[in-house]
Amino acid sequence: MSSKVASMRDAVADLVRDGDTVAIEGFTHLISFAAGHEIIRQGKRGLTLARLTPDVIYDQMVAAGVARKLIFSWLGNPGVGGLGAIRRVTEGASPTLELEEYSHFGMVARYTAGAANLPFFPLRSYFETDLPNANPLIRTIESPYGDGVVYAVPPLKPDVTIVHAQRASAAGDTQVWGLLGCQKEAAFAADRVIVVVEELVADEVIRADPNRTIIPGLIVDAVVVEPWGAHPSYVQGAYDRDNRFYLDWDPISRSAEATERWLREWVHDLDGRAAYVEKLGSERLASLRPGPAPSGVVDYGAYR
Amino acid sequence: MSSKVASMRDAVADLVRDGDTVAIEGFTHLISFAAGHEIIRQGKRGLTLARLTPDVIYDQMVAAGVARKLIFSWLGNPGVGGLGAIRRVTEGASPTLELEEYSHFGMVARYTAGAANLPFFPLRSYFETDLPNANPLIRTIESPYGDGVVYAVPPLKPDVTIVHAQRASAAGDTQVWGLLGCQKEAAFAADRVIVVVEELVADEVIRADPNRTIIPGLIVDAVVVEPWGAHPSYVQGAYDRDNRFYLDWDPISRSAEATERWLREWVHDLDGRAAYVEKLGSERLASLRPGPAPSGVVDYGAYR
Amino acid sequence: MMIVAAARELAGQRICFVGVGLPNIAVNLAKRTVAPDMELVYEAGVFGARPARLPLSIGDPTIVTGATAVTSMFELFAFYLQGGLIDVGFLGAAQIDRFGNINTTVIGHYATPTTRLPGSGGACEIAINARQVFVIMRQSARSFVERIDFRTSPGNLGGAANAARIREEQGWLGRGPSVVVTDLGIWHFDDEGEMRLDSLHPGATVERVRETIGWEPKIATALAATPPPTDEELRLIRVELDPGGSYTS
Amino acid sequence: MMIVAAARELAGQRICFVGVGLPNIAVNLAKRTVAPDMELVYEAGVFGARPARLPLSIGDPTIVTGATAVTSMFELFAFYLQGGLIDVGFLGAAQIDRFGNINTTVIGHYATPTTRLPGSGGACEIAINARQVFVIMRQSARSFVERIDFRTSPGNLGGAANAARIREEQGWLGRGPSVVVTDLGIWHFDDEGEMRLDSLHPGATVERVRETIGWEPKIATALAATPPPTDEELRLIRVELDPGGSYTS
Repeated sequence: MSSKVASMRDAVADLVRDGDTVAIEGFTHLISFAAGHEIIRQGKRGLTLARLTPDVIYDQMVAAGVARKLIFSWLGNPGVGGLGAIRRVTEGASPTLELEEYSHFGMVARYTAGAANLPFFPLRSYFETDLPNANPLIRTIESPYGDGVVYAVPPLKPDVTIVHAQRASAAGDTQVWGLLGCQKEAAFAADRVIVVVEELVADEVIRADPNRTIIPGLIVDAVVVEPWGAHPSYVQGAYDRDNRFYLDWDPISRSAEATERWLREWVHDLDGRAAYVEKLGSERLASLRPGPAPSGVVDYGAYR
Repeated sequence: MSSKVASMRDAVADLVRDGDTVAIEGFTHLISFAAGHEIIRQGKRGLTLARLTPDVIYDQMVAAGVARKLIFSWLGNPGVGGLGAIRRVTEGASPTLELEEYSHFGMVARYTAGAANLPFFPLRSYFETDLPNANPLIRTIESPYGDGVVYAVPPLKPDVTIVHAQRASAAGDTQVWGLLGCQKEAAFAADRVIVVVEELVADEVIRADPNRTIIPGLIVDAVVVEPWGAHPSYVQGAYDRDNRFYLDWDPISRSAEATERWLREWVHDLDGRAAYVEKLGSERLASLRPGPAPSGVVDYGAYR
Repeated sequence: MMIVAAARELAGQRICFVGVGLPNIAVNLAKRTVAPDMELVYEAGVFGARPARLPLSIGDPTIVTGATAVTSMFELFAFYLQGGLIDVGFLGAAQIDRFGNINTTVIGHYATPTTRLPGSGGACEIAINARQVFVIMRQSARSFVERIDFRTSPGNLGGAANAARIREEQGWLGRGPSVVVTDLGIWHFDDEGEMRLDSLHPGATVERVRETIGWEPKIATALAATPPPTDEELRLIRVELDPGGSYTS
Repeated sequence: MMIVAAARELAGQRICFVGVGLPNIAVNLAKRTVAPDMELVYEAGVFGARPARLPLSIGDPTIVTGATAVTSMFELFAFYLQGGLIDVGFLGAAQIDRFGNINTTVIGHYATPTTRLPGSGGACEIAINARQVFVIMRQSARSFVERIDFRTSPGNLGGAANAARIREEQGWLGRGPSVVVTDLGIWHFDDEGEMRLDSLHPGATVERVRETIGWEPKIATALAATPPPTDEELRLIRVELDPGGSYTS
């Protein structure tokens, strides 16, 4: 079993290509800001960015000009308001960012169909709404049992899915606890997978608790070790959401100039996540550490 | 939050009714033999028994005359051979047990559709096989994206699903580790749910590790505490599969008389699981205990 | 007052799908007052949350630690919501019409909007699958409109008879919107499926209600006065639920 | 010999879907000899199993303890198998025809069978979705038949051209059966999609092969002799994998 451990720079350079459909998933939890920043730093172009909730990280990526299109279900700075950079290119008479829009379950269903190699996924959403008018890929399908019609969404198979996680082995076997979002589905649906982790652990740690593994190394192309890589989002058990950052982003993103300055200061002028963490400062980081809440131990039993 | 703890006798008397569709799920792991025996003991009639693998427990239930029909995907004594009682009523010129047959994924997909309130579930199985001829409920469905046809199976919504688990709280919040089979889907699909556990634990034990919960008390009607209730199948970390039992069942089930004698001795003449466990004897039980293999602890973090 | 009124409407409810912001405070207040047995479900994948602080976002880590169950979003939407286990879902709205149809997608034309709003998120799924829907929003002539610009979440469609027939035909589990709580009063839906002002909050007037609505509203003949917040309700909000006053100042 | 030959055919394979019994021993033998990097996937929901003993059934607890990942069966069948991650799937058979189509459902008529067999289990899914399929079974005139009584798992259908067209049209990921290992020899599939005897095990004869088959078999012009089990292969089976001789005696 060969190691898949790589630097963020190499992982993004090798695995994210101009024009790709990229999904950085994680529902409020475990959002790989570190990977998003590296994509900006490397000046990738023409990306289609998929994500249920294009929040601050996609606002930054859109501002930096890496994206040509969003595939999403909820567009905003959660708990705060709008996303200034995205609003600037989606409002008014001639929007320049293409939007392909679903609901949360629609997006989850799209990844699930992609992961399961299904040509569509059925769901009960969208009836009597304008969403199918706005997005012709949302279609009806008749039940073969004569009991009516439901809606369908097509599979979504990202070229690259990037997820942040608490821990993985060098082989890429990845474990997560807390909110699971749809990372598993998005990873299985993808052609290439980058896993970014707080901690690299021995294979034995993974194998001691196989029920916690959500992504097997089998589908992982690179493991990047990047502590604090999800900041300002959070990692269950490791650090809290940095709410101040989300609040601060609101006025920054309302101004194209302020956004540009922020990107220069916090992305382009830094050579990677370690420099970002250092710049944040130990005091701010310390304030985000939670107290302990241990899970307890279960016994799998040794059967010889 | 009121306690749902009940005796097996009361749970089966209250929740399993003649003519019901009953799913005792658990793929090789966590099979509730205790509930099956209580259903036999109470002389339920006309049941449709659903289960991916109608193994020894359904052979016993069919022999006892509780069933009129099986819904399944693989019929056998796993690793050993056939099921004598079921073969006697399904072979020859005039079978008396109705069969409705799928594949494993077809059964899982049926429970999933039932749990998700979908009118069908699409899958790529069954092409160019005789299964759709044998079962007209397996139907084709055309993709609304013009990329061909897949098969569909209808939802399966059992009247009662019964699962065995390592532990639950009195409210019915249930945790499992090791093989998960399709218990979650079968439970969410059901009208009523009985959970049988090795151990009743405090709510705090469940809440210390919420990612391990596979069935919420919300959908549970009764919690039955029945240590060794899955014997001769196994409970990960608690006891091993009693392979001798599976081997012994082969010659018993080949003979209607031997089967009848076995049912009398091990089911009808005992008043419940405690008596069965006592009759098995402490030596046999001790031989099934595994050594320890602890999972390790993860930290959820206290966020105040 | 909006929060207190919304919380009171939750009396006796069992399973509540919680949104962020105002619904979140209302639900947590209800759990501490009129609905102690209510279980909180967060769309992020949490059942039986027991937040130790007011969650900052819909996916705050405090909703996970000490919860009963954490599930994938697939399971949450498929089994809990579409499967019919949710008694009450909360929706906010940028625009609402007299039948409770909701827009959270765009102001203006879809392709060239004046204002791009967040979109559905889980809203259209809540509107279709939750047994009943509570709406919580401030009133204004821009938000209570004769015709919404985009229907993100279906309410009573073109009226109660129409809505009931369609919900029945298409096998929806939800019965649609049952209450709209605003900063001015409490609206329920009448037999024609139209919003009717049933209670006026302290300090609000019928005139103010008419000024902040884009159609001629129905007003209950026996219009009630919403009882003012109790000391205990205020204490819970100010001390326990929103000490910073982020949502309630 | 059947086990040893099957194990050798696994050389270089990555992801193997393991069935119980003979395939299980063959796969475990291959992992210890020709395919050390092979990952074992069990349909019960285990990826990267590292069994400390020979599993007694397909869902033995020893395949869970120390495994890389445990998943629900939904995920295993949907994402791993139907999603196209399985390189090799194993099938057994009660009946097989010259094109590798397989029956594990009934002998006789479906509604009134002479013998009721287990049915598909995951077999039809493996046949359709695994990149290639290995069959392992004993030969007999009752099992190698001109016409199977029920097609549980599709092989090369009516021949290679037919099969390739249908697999292409319907977007199957699998390329169908690639090898049949029996107690007498090793069969691969020729350009017409028909079984061809390529290697004869020690002690077996072409006459015996013809006696145990219901059609006139194709036999390679350069028929090979299967090398006998090495001492190491025999040691692994007898000492480590099946010390009780349950499957190999």
